[in-house]
Order: sequence, then C-alpha cells, then structure tokens
Amino acid sequence: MFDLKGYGPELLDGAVVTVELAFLSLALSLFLGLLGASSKLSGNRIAYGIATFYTTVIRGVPDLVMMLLFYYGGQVMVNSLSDFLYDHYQIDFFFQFDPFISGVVTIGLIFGAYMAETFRGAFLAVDTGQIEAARAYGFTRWHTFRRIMVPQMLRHALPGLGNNWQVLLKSTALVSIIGLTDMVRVAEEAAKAERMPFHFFVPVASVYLLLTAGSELFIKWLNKRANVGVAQGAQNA
Amino acid sequence: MADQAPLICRDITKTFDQLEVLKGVSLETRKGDVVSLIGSSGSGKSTFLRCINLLETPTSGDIIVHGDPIRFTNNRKGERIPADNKQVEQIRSKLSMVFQSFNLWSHMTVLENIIEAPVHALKVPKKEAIERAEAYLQKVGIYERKDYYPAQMSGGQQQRAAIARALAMEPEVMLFDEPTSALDPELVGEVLRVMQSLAEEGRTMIVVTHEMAFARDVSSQVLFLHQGVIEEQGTPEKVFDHPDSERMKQFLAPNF
Amino acid sequence: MADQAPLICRDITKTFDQLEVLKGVSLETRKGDVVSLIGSSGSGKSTFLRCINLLETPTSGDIIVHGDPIRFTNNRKGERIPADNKQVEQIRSKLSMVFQSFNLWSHMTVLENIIEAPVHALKVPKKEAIERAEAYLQKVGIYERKDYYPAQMSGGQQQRAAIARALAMEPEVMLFDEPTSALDPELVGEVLRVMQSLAEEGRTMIVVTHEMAFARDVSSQVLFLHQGVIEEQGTPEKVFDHPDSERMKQFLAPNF
Amino acid sequence: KDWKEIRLAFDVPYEPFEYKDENGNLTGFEVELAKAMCKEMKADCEFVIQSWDGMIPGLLARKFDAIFSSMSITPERAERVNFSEPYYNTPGGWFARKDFNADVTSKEDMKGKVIGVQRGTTMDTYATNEFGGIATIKRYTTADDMVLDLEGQRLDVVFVDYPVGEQTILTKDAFKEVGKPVKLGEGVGVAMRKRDKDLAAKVNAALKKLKNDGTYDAIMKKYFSYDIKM
Amino acid sequence: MPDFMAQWLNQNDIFTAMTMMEYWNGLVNTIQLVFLSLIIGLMCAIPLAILRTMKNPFISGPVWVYTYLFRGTPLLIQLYIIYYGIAQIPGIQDTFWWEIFREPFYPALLAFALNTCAYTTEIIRGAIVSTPAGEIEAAKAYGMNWWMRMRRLILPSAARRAVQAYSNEVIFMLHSSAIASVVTIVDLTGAARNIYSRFYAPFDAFIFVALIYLTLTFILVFAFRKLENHLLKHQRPVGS
Ligand SMILES: Nc1ncnc2c1ncn2[C@@H]1O[C@H](COP(=O)(O)OP(=O)(O)OP(=O)(O)O)[C@@H](O)[C@H]1O
Ligand SMILES: Nc1ncnc2c1ncn2[C@@H]1O[C@H](COP(=O)(O)OP(=O)(O)OP(=O)(O)O)[C@@H](O)[C@H]1O
Ligand SMILES: NC(=[NH2+])NCCC[C@H](N)C(=O)O
Ligand SMILES: [Mg+2]
Ligand SMILES: [Mg+2]
Repeated sequence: MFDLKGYGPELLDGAVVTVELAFLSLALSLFLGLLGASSKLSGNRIAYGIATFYTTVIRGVPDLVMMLLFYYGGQVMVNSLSDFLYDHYQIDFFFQFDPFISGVVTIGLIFGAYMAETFRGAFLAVDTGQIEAARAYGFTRWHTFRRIMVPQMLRHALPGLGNNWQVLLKSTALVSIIGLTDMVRVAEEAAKAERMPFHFFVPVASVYLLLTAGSELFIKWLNKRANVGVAQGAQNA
Repeated sequence: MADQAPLICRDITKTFDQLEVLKGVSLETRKGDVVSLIGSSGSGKSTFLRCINLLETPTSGDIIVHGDPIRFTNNRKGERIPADNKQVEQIRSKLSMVFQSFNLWSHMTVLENIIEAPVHALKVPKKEAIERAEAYLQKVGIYERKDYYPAQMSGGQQQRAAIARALAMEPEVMLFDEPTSALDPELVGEVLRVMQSLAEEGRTMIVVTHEMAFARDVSSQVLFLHQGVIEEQGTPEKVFDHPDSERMKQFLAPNF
Repeated sequence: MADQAPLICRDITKTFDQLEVLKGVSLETRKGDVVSLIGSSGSGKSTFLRCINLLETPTSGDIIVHGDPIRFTNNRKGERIPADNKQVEQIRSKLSMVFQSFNLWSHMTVLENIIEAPVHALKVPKKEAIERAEAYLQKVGIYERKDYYPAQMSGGQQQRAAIARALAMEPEVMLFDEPTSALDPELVGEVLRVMQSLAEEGRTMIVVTHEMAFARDVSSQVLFLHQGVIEEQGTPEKVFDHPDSERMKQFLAPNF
Repeated sequence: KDWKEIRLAFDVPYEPFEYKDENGNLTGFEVELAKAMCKEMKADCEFVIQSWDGMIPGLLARKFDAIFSSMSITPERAERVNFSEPYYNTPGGWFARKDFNADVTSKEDMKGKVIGVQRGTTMDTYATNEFGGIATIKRYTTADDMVLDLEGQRLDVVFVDYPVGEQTILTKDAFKEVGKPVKLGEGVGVAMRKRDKDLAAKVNAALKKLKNDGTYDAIMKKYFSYDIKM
Repeated sequence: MPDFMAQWLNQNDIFTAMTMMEYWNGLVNTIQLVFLSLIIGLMCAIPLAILRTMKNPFISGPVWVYTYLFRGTPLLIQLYIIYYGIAQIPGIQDTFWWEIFREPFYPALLAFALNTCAYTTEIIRGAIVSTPAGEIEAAKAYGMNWWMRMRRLILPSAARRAVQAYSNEVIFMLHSSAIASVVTIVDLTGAARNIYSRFYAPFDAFIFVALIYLTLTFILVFAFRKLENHLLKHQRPVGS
C-alpha cells in the first residue's frame, strides 16, 4: 500500500493524539452544551445572559483564531499575573498551558457552544404534551427533566450531535498550529523531511475517513436505539 | 373523610392575555360522580379541565381537592401562581388526566409508562407497581401489549394504555379530555365501554366529550359550556330532554 | 362522449409483498354518480382509491377513464407499471383527489394552492385560474381566507381548501378519502354539506366515508368492502335496509 | 532557578541549521551545538518545535526557555528578549530559477516580481522595507513551503538565510543565486526572556567554552565548507 | 472616546494606519473568498442534491462518494492537496490553467467551493427527502410531472427547510476561510498573523480580528434571520 518510510509508528501516535483530543473535547463540549442549553431554557435571566453571551461570541469567531487567542493570549494573561505576583510579592506562581490541554479546552469550549444550540433546539422539539403529561402526574421539575425531557430530547438532538462530532473531529487538525503533534502535524513533518509534499496526507485523510465512517455507523446505531418506539412504529404503520 | 367531596371548583375564571375564556365556572362532585362536559369547540372545556389540575393557573376562583384548598400567591409580575409546588405535585397525583392525544411517553414501553408515576411520584415499590399495572392492563384489555412502545400500537390501544396509566395512580378523580375524538368509529365504542365499566365501579370522573350517547347514558351530571359560561347543568335527563337554554337546544339539533 | 362512463374499474387486485389487499374490485360509474365506499378499517378502501388514480399500481385489472383505458407494462423487475407517464399525468388531472389529511402545500397560500395545478399542469392562463379559484373559494365559504397559509387555518377550513383545490381542476371524477374523519363534529356537518351541494350539481364522486348518514342520504351507489372484496353493493336503500351479507348487518349494528 | 532543565525551541526545517533527517531525527548545526551546550551546562534539555512566527510570543509565554533557531540579533527583538553573545553570522541570499535576470537591488527591476520570504524573519523585514508596494511579497510560515512554491513557479525569487538557500535550493540545478548576499542583523544569538539573566550568563559561558575548545569548529565542519563563526 | 482608550491608541504601535490598511485588505480578501465559494458551492449543490436523491445507484453513488470524501476529511488537508498538488501536475506551468492556479486565491477558492458544495448538497438533500410525502402525492394526484413537482413544490419547500442549516454552513465557511492564510493568502487571519509576527503581540492582533469576525457573523445571522422570516411566514400565525 502506502510506503510510510518508517513514519508509520509516529503517524499512529499522531492518530492516537487526534482521537484522544477528539474524545476529551467531545466530553467537555457535551457537558458545556447541556449546561448552556439548560441555562438558556431555565428562565433565569442571569443564566440566560451568560449562556447567550457564550454561545454567540464563540460561534462568531473562527476556531483557528480562537485557538491562537487562547493559546498565546491566554498564556500571556497568566504570565502577566505571574509576573505581577513575582515582582510585587516574590511569589513564584506559574501555570503552563499545555498544548494538549489547551487543545481540549479550546475545542471543547468552541463545540460546547454549538452543542448548546443543538440541545436547546432538541429540548424545544420535545412535544409539550409529553411534558404536560409528566406534570399532570405530579412529577417534580427535576424528575420531569431527567426521566422525560432528556431521553426524549436525545432523539431530536442526535442528528445534530452527529454533525457536530464530525466537524469536531476534523477541527482537531487545527491543533497542529499550536504545536501539538497530532497526525496532521506528523504528516507535515514527514512530508518535509522526505520532500514528498502530500504523500503522507493520503493515509491521514484515510484515517479521518475511517473515523468518520465508524462514527457514522455508531451514530446510526444510537439513533436506532433512541428512536426505538418511533422508528418501529413507522414501520408498522 | 370518606363522604367529603372529591373535587369542588368555585367560580373559576381564566383570561389569556385579553381573552376571557372561562367566566366563572363552578362544579361540585360527590364520590362516584361521572360529570360530562359538553359544548362546542372553543367554549373552554379543555381550559377548564386544565385549570382543575393546574396545568393552567386559574385567574381567580378556588379549587378544593378532597377538602384541601389549593393555595395561590402572586409572583413578581403580579400573576397568580400556586403558592406551594409540593402541594401542587401532591394534588396532581390525586387527579389523573387522560389527554386527548394520549401523551404517552414515547421512549417508554406501555408497562414503563404505567409504573413511572406510581414508582417515582407516589413511591410505590416497583414490584407492587408492576403487579398493579398488569392488573389494570388486563382490565383495559391490552395486557399482551405491555412491552410495546406507544408508536407500535393503534390509536385505540394507545388510548387504553393512557387510561391504564391514569388508573394506576388510583386517583380520587379522573379527568378525560375528549378521550375518543382521535379514534375511528370502531375504536370509539371500545374506549367508551372501558369508561362505562369504570363508572360502574364508582369512580369519580370528569369527561369532556362529544359523544352525546355516552353523556346521556353514563353520566350522573352534565355541564353544557358555552363561551366560558355554564349554560345548562343537571342530570342527563334534564339537560338533554328539557333544556332551558336556546343555545343548548341548538347544539342538540342534528349536525347533518 | 357525454354519456360515456366517467370511470370504470374492472377486477382490480392489489398485493403488497405477500398481502393481498384487494381481491378483485369492480366499479362502474355514470356521470353524476355519487359512490360511497364503506367498510371497516383495513378493508382496502384507501388502497382502492389510490389505485384508481395510480398512486398505487394495481397488480391486475383495468381502469378506464372516460373511455380511455390505462396502459400498463412491466419493468425490469417484472413489476407492473403504467406504460405511459404522459397518459398517467393526463388522467390524474381528470380525477382529482381530496386526501384524508388534506395534503395542502404548506408553503403556499390557499389561493396559490388552488391555482398551482390548473396553471402548471393544465396550462390554464393564470388570470383565469385565479378567477376560477376565487369562485370555488366562495362556494366552499372560505373566500376571505384565500391569502392564509394552511397552517394558519382550522381543520375544517383546510379541508374546504382541499376541496376547492380539487374542484378547480374541474375534474371528471372527484375522489374523497375519509374527508371528515379528522374533523370535529361541528365541522363534519359543514364539510358534508359542501359535498352534498356538489352532488346536487351532478358531479361524479367516489367517497370513502364513515358517515353512514351521508352514505345513505347523498349517494346513488354504496359499496361495502370487506377484506378486499365487495361484500355488498347497490343503492343505499338496498345496502342499508336489506343487506344480504352477514358482515354488513354486523357492521351496521350500532357501535355504542 | 538552577536551570537543570531547559526547553529550547527550534523551527524546522531550516536546513542545515535544524531539520529532520530521513529517519525523522532532529539534527543540524544548531541542534548539535545546542546538545553540546546542554552537556556543557549539565542541563537536561528538551527540544520544542515551534513555528517561526510564534517564536517570540512563545518564549514570552514561557512555552520554552530559549530560542535556538537562527534568530538574528536586531534592536527591535532586543527590546523584547535578551540575546546571548552571537554564535554565528551569515547573510541573507537571493535565489531564483535560472531564467531570472532582474537586479535585486533595483526597485525598477523588481517591480511586479513575486518574492517569497519566511514570515517574521529579518528577510521579511528587509524585503518589506525595500520592495513593499513595488513587488508582491508572499510570507510563508515555514521555509520549505516557500521552496516548494519556488519550484512550483509561484514565486520568482526567494530571500532566505544564505546557507539555507545554498543547501536546499542550489542543490537543484534549475536554480541559481542572484545578486549579492545582504548582511542583516548583528549575528545570530540564543534568545531568552529578559528576566532570566542567570540563564543568559550560563549560556554565554557555555558557548564561549565550546568556541574555544574546538567543539564548535568540529560541528561547523560537518555542515559548512566555509567559516561562519563569530 | 474614553480617555484611557485614546491614550492606549496613541501609544500603541500596532494599530497604525498601515496595519489598518492590511486588515482592510484582509477583510476584502476574506469576503471575496467566502462569498464566491458560497455562490459556486450553492450552484453546484442544487443539481447534485437532486441527483443524490435518485434511486439509481449509478447516479446517486458518485455524488455520495464526493460528499463523503469532502465532508469526511479536514479542509486543511484538502487545501494543501489542491494548492501544492496542482503545482505538481507535470507541465501545468505551460498551460493557461497556470495563469489561474498560480495565484493562491484560485486553488483556495476551488478547495472551499468543493468543500461547501459537499456540505450544502447534503443539507439540500436532507430537506428534499423530508418533503411531506402527502404533499408530493397530492402533486402527483393533480397530474404534475416530475420536473414540475421538483421545480414548483419540492425545491421551494425544501429551501424553506434548509435555510436554517444553510445559515450555519455559511457561518462555518466564514470561519473555515481563516485557514486560507496557510497558503499565503492575506485574508483577515493572514493579516493578523503578519502583524503579530512583526510586533510579537498575539493578543492585540488576534483580539482585533476576532472582533471583526464577530461583526461579520452578526451581520450574517441578522441577514439570515430576515430571510428566514420571509421564507417561513407560512408557519407563523396570521398577522405577526
Ligand atoms: N394558551 C392559550 N393562549 C391563548 N388562548 C388560548 C390558549 N389556550 C386556549 N385558548 C383559547 O381559549 C379558548 C377555549 O379553548 P379550549 O381549548 O378550552 O376550548 P375547548 O372547549 O376545549 O374546544 P375544543 O372542543 O375545540 O377542544 C379558545 O378560543 C382558544 O383559542
Ligand atoms: N404500502 C403498503 N404496504 C403494505 N401494506 C399496506 C400498504 N398500504 C396499505 N397496506 C395494508 O393494506 C390494508 C388495507 O389498507 P387501507 O389503507 O386500504 O385500508 P382502509 O380500508 O383505507 O382502512 P382505514 O379505514 O383504516 O383507512 C391494511 O391491512 C394495510 O396494512
Ligand atoms: N529556524 C528558522 N526558521 N529561522 C529563521 C531565521 C531567519 C533570520 N535569521 C531571522 O532571524 O529573522
Ligand atoms: Mg379541547
Ligand atoms: Mg384509509
């Protein structure tokens, strides 16, 4: 197949970084997304304000710019704080933004905003009748949220979540810009050392395709499970 | 306690924005009463039912469930809201509602639908709740469908599942909102027969219905609502055979 | 031409996979006939109607519209399909259908819905189509709603818009699939009255219905379908008052 | 701080100063020099790869402690960072395809030409000052992308540190050197944060030692046929 | 203007007339690139989406492969392959194509247009497929042929269902365009990178472009809200 010129193991390591990065940021973004969506729908003005600010600002700025801002800008701010502490109080406090963690946090923050919008739409799509039925049977708000709204919402959210995930997966390619050795980065370096400009991009692209194909199947499976009542019903009808 | 009225409504009014939908509706039930609520579309029947279990907050008026008056207060915007959420949840579990569109939880099987509220709102042990649920499923005749999801059943079966769900709460009062309007003629009969058997058992029920035959034959009290006002009220004989109001006479004139 | 039968169906059968839904149904209409198709749920009424205008292709049997027999052929998989799409389109524009769930085009206003097919399928000049549409809207009594979108109207209004849309095709035959089953009792009357007036004008109609009163009073021919077979056929008097088949007698027994 | 652990930043590839060999190992003149220096300082060195345009921000942001990547000493940079004594000096050179025949010192001749430089280098600053608005200046994040575009004929001429051009461009016979090399900056030094005076002292001491004991010359011979020592 | 801001503007050396000019040129480039690739992408996407819904696998298959490839791999890689790949085609430098692809703008435009077209195709396909079956049956029942149904009903009604998702795609495209700077295009991000590498001030340089992108996004969101209001008026109650 492809002659990887001995870069196989490194590319594999890079692929692992990509996958780890993708999954950790997915977890973070799901958490932020649920939090954001519930804040937006909570009716609490302050929570709504904060969540809206978060989702609009994040969705307004390209990920690349966001990442550079966060990685350098964020660090510069920490440093000024650290310098200030050192110069005035002789406290040697320092905090290093690790590229991996910066990557996870930035991608998680960015996609948290998209997830929040997806979840919000999904919550709104839950049939009000379903919620009224819960209320009519004396469920508490939390119980209604947990037992009725979340499971029902998932069904509506899944297609959107699937899309976000696929975009997220590819966004991890950007972390090579902030110096993380993901598989795109390895491919670039290999290409340079070997003077074969895109020989190495083909296997990398295939890994992405494989990952997207795999997740597509997984999402299909999830979707089928989430739609258990509905899909089969449609077949019977 | 036993002979206390299960449900009393006094002078309920409800205004949406400018629109006065209910203009003072009162109702008093005794145990075992079957009250039929009839009236044309838009007359406020559903709104009244929804006020009873506080899915809508009445603009004014009192609701007394088994001697326990619901307490109201005003929120910051000056709107009337229930004072005590705990009380509301408790009262709702005594008044179970069967919705026009069933509103079965679509991600749960029939059995799960039925045990959900008893287990989580009433804290009935799960095992007992399942036994109870199965008994009610037998009663409405869909026991063999207990592991189906709502979407896998016909309208009539869903409707009966919804009734079983309401029954499993062993409520003081059952509220039905047009329980047959979404069904085809064959199924209408089926559901009405189940309701009749509930009436015969002495359950208190309040039923919004368009089925005059049911209202006449099964109910102990009929309320005719017109533009938010009770125009006619009494025993079926009185309301159907000797109506006082012009509007009621008109309503009874055959449609086609 | 004028006294030719607007629609003849001969021995229509339809099989879905294994399931034989229609087992040879024939029908012959004269101009001005109103045929009521009755029968319990699942008996194949809708399927028959859909076969008539080829939304389903009959597995066997002939359909002759105004003397013009529809030509069939077999596709590569050996399934029977209409031979000539042009012919199908032309025939469909002579048989307009009113769907049970209306199927109005949701992104068009009522008026746009009504002129769409005449202007684009029949090539009626737009100005004339609008005039015609307005006349039919007057007739079904929703002229003042002509610029509304379907979602902004009540069920009864939508149903009438769907009828106006079908009328505007000035079809040879109108097909109605349970035109009132989704409506509330007050609206049922309204829609049935519109249909009655169409019948009085001498339009040929085939109506799937659960409204026995309508079938009895308005139609000239009644077909009772049971499990894909015509069990009873004839004038309303014959079918309702002297039915031969056991099943028909059972069907007529009151539901509640 | 005792500086037993130092993080050094390189921008690769910048052959012959720092690049990855066929097996993916980091080598080059500066890399070897850095290794020797670390040994001399008894420090444990970590090599960080950082693209050129983020070098100084990265240093200031403490992503690493020193830049060992052919950074020329200029007054503007000296405002931000602290340079060690210079350890080599080479000029910038112009390289182009053989058919290129413009005078790279003449504004007239360079009109409309497409010049490639690495973003944020002294070559970038020079070309921008001389030919900004006259020629088109394309800025690349890494030097090799620029070479690729010269080969692909998207660039007419590139302006790059002389040894880099000599060893990556002149090795192919379609290309030639044009004009005269231009001296830029006051030699190349190790860049460190202003705060870390102690580190600078150690680095200077170590470099001095290497220059005097022949280690420096031995490494230089491996990569250059001429003298770049300073 | 508050005093501290005036003061800050006076002493900073970043936001001078010259850098502003650079940002401005970057803005122009970004807008051109995004706008053109969106237009081209949309024009290709409509016919492709129709082909993609065809039952015949020989027609829908290739379209699927195309959308799958372009949606499944990072745009960054697509851009690299197109930009450097084209230059490697033997002899291309001697054809007139080189006049076009020599400029980084066109390879980038090609990559972006192909990418957005793939996404848009899937969005439109989704909207076409979700046309209520009843509405299509009604059109058939009234004797409308395939082309008429497509043109008069399915596409207009799909357009209404697609605007929401498409507006997201437009915003994504604006954001993705930021990577144009890796192939020497001086777009907004490219301008910021140049300035940042000149003044070593990442925060100032990038915060400023972030604000410009934010403004552009707001304008887009606003425009799409207007469009949606217009297209979706049939879903709203009368009079509102
Ligand atoms: N949430 C609401 N906001 C504003 N108006 C409402 C609301 N709910 C109901 N209404 C109005 O209140 C009136 C009564 O509605 P209601 O649903 O109680 O009628 P109904 O008697 O149940 O009619 P039907 O037989 O058609 O169900 C209607 O005019 C309706 O438009
Ligand atoms: N596309 C299809 N594939 C398989 N079976 C079908 C299909 N369409 C209809 N059927 C089956 O054909 C039978 C007749 O259906 P049809 O819709 O014609 O009944 P109907 O008489 O109109 O009933 P109803 O009064 O409930 O509308 C049913 O058993 C149905 O399940
Ligand atoms: N590793 C590198 N890419 N170095 C670039 C150095 C360029 C030049 N000597 C400068 O200081 O500006
Ligand atoms: Mg109601
Ligand atoms: Mg039917």
